[in-house]
Amino acid sequence: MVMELARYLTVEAGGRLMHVSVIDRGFDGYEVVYHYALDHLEKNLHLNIKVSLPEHNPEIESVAKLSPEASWSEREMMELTPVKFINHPDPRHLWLPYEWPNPVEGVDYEFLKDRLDAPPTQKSSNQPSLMPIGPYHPLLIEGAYFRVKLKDEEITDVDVKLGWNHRGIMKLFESRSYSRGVYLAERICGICNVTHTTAYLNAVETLSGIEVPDRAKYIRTLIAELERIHSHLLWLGVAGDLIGFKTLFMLSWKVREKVLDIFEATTGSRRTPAMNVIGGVRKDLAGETIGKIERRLLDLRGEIEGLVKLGYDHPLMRRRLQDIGKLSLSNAISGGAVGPTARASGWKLDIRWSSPYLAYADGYTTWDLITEDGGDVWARTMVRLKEMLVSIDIAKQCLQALKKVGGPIKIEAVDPKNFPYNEALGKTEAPRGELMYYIVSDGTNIPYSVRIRTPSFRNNSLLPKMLKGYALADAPIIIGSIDPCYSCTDRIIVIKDSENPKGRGA
Amino acid sequence: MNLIELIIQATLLTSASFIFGTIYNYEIRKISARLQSRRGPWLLVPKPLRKSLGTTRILQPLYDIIKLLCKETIIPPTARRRLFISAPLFALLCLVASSTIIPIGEYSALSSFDLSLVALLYLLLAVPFTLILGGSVSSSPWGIFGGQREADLMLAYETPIVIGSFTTAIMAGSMSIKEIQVAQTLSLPYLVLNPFAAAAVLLGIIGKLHLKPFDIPEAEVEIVAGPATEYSGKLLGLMEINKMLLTSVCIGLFINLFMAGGAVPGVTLNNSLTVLTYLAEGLIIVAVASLIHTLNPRFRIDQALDWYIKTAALLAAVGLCWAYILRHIYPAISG
Amino acid sequence: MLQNIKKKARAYSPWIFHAHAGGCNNCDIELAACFAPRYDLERMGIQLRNNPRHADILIVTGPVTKQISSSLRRIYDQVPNPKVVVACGSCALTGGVYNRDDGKPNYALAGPPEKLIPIDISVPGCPPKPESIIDGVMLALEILRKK
Amino acid sequence: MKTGLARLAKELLRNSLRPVTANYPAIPEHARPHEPGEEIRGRHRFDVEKCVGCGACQTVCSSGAISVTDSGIERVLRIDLSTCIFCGRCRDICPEEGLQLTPEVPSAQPYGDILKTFKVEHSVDLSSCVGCGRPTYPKKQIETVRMRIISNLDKVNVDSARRDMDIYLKYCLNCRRSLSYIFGTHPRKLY
Repeated sequence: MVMELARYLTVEAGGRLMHVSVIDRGFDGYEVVYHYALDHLEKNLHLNIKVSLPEHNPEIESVAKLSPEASWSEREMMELTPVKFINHPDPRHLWLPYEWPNPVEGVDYEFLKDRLDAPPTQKSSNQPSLMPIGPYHPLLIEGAYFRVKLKDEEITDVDVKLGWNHRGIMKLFESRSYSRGVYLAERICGICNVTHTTAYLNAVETLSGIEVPDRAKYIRTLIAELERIHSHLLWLGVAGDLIGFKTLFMLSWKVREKVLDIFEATTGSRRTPAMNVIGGVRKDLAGETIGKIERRLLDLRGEIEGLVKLGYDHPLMRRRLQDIGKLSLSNAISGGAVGPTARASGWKLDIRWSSPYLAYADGYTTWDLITEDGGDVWARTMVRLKEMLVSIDIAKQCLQALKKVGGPIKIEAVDPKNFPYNEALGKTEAPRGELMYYIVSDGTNIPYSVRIRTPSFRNNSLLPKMLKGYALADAPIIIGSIDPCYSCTDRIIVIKDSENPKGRGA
Repeated sequence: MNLIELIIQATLLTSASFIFGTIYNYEIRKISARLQSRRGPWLLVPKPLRKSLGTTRILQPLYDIIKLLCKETIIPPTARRRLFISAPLFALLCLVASSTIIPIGEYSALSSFDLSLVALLYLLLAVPFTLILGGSVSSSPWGIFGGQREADLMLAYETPIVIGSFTTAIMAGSMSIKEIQVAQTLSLPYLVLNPFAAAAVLLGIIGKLHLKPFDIPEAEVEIVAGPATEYSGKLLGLMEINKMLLTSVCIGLFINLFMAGGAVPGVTLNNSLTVLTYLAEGLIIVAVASLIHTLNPRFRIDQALDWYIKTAALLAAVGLCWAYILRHIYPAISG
Repeated sequence: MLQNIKKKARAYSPWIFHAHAGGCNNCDIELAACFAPRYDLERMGIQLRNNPRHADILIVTGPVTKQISSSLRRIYDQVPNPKVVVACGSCALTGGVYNRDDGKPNYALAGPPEKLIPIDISVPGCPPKPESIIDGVMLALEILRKK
Repeated sequence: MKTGLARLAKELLRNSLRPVTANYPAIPEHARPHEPGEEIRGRHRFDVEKCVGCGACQTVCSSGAISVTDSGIERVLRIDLSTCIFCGRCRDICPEEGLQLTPEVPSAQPYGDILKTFKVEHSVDLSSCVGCGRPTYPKKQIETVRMRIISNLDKVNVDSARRDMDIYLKYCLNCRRSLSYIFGTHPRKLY
């Protein structure tokens, strides 16, 4: 039955399957929730299909053949909860460490065989046919593992193993009250922590029916846009480093320091603003700080236009980035790409536009959507560069509005008391793409379960498709072009040990 | 020039070219840092830190080398031990020999022999070989890849250097570096007479010194450190010494062949001031090279190959024809 | 005389290797900011190398997750002596925000780095400001000089 | 195509004239932004008069860095800066503004002396119970609670509240239970 519904939703209605999450209901078994986004039909329209399964050996038909983007979500759920997705195309282990105490039976751990500390073996001629880009590699700031199969320096197949950053964050969420959870949501990813708190608070505030005052909406949007500029500048520097362009790293990080100065002057800390609290914002922006920010935004715009011009006409950069790591529009839609990676393939997908939140709605700010149609690393670079200029416009409009709009910046509720609804979906447009929080509440002030689907989780599943057929020398910049953030990807769900089916896990 | 005097002059030349190498490397780091609007290794350490951090950092490459020589060396068990150790040593021998051939200003130990240019180019070819050998023997996939890339790149950057050097030999009419140097002082320096060959050799030298856009074998992002991945401690110190010597020898080759070995019009060849003008000219060339180093990202190996063939090799060929035209139409110049 | 040249050389050219052990990459970008133009560490001859074989100072960030603990241990063994280990960020000191409130160990973490490798210097802050990281590296220079 | 390189070269040469590197270890203030925000979240500082030692910051701390231990006649509030994530929540929640975050950045320390330098401590003396002598609540906290109750109550039952508080606030929990038996005010009079 689920298959027909899924086929109807994706094929006829053209919806997007965002995530498959499993809620463990203890005695009455498991709930498999399919999150569909239909926000292209009407703004903010989402659909959750719930399927409840019995407690002992729960099984369900896998949707991955129909919509391949669900394969990673289902793999994650299959690996971490006893739910089995029947004839899933690739049911291998993805997140858990190798020597996890009780590996889920019936799955062949191909990775367990060639363990990392085995000496590198070259089977055929001295040309290494199997190249491990291992957990520690200069290309990745964080841990990830790509097993690249090569045929004389051309990539034929890539296999991804993640989970090196898995800190069991969702288990921690389930032991913290909502107001304390904000500071945990902020530490899932160091680069995009404002969007994480915004998404978490979108979900919590819809859950508890709190309406954020207008002034707080503008301040939150301002901080979110400043963070998008900082994140794109950081990516530009790292991408420059990946193609050996040390100067671009230095130039873009010199400009980034200006954005961090704005953060430090207004919110008190360079990289963790901690501005968002439940019901609004922690600190108000006084009159002259708004003037200060406006002056700084002016020369920031000049610097970023310089970087955009540099990106455009540097001959070698264009030659190194053009037509590699191609992702066609059909692959992007079927693979479920999100954020700049999708927009670079010509797909008009932006959460700020399709389901607006905070001050992105029509009444508050007006801005336009940037898309390119090249689909290669060069197009992604251009999308991110132009998006920075759009972000500066939005930040300017927020500052103008802040001068006019008065009113409180926070509703006094430290911890929400009553919960009119028992589940909520909070979504934002993180610098890397669509970020989704799904919070289920059981009436107490501690969430029953929190499911997070981050943009890098989805973009990483597209990497094997992008890397095939290109030279190993291009692998770093192709992997870098989706702006992978493995801290986001490995936030992962709680484990429910099979010995005590009753409790909600260790 | 009897034997003892020759030996003294040779050791003086080697140590001088090593010191020049460290100065050139410091200059590359300092200029590329300054161009990226950061300060780079201090010329003069600020006063409060002078006690703990020393007074100046001009000899920063020297500190790196001494530190590496005092560190523990780890040789991977799966690597072939003897070849792994002998590769940098062999490179050091070749470089010391080639540094004695390069004349600095008026001191020229072995460069006055007849075929010294051929000997020099032959010795300089040995350095990439040891890198390839060291990389592929070190049993790490990155080393093997680094070795292969060094092999591909070597073919690319050796051709312009060799053709450009022989162009100057044709214009000067002799194969010994000393005669080429003297011939230039009589007529104009060959940088002015035959700029094509000069450009070709300079581009070849940038590839040989692994400056961007040609630092493909040491692309730290793709293949951790290329051939030098498994080297550490004393062997890595040896490789750094080789890098210093290689820098000063290559820059010295360019000065002697194209800028009359530091003989500026005011200063004739046979007084000791030429060492200072030699250093000044070297600093200018290194400044140009580090500007190119800062401006460019890294080529992919196939892009680098076809770039070299399209521009550098073409320039060298044009320089060669231009040398023939000069030799037959204006024989007076060749003297 | 030779001894103090060796000590000076060690303190004047420390090479840093950064080992990410599972945190939220905020400390990593602050460490990378130390090499950006504003807090340029190359003034003191410090280079960020990405090969443990070439490194003197090992900077560890993040609470060590179970999966990366074996790799962190191998990275520590690959750095040749004399070496200094700097734990950077409150996650690397005591696990910071990822500790459970009821004192039970977090199932995904193999404890802060001090359980796996000996730590010489600790840099507090979440993320520590580049000034704190530079102070940490300065202290590391002193320890390198004595080792 | 060459214009890109030429423009970049010109810009880089202009950069080289004014490096933006802060001369940090030599001149410490050089690294701060020109006008630092007044509320940079750095090392904590207890305001000795205002802090009553109520322990609200401990319940709210999002990384469990604050520990409140009652030892004998004094209650010690200890903040462990190596666990603290500097989120500023304890300062926002404190009812008496007794805890401030100074802009001073806690700098690196050798591992050995992690105990002494990464600790911010403040001790408040506890009042001992009149009945059995065991320590009860901090003196200052009892004072502020009394003042706050008196100021907020309406006029009618202010003096009866003051009479009760004079008695009950001086006793610890067990003594209060036994007193309520004597006075017969214990709610569950069944047994």
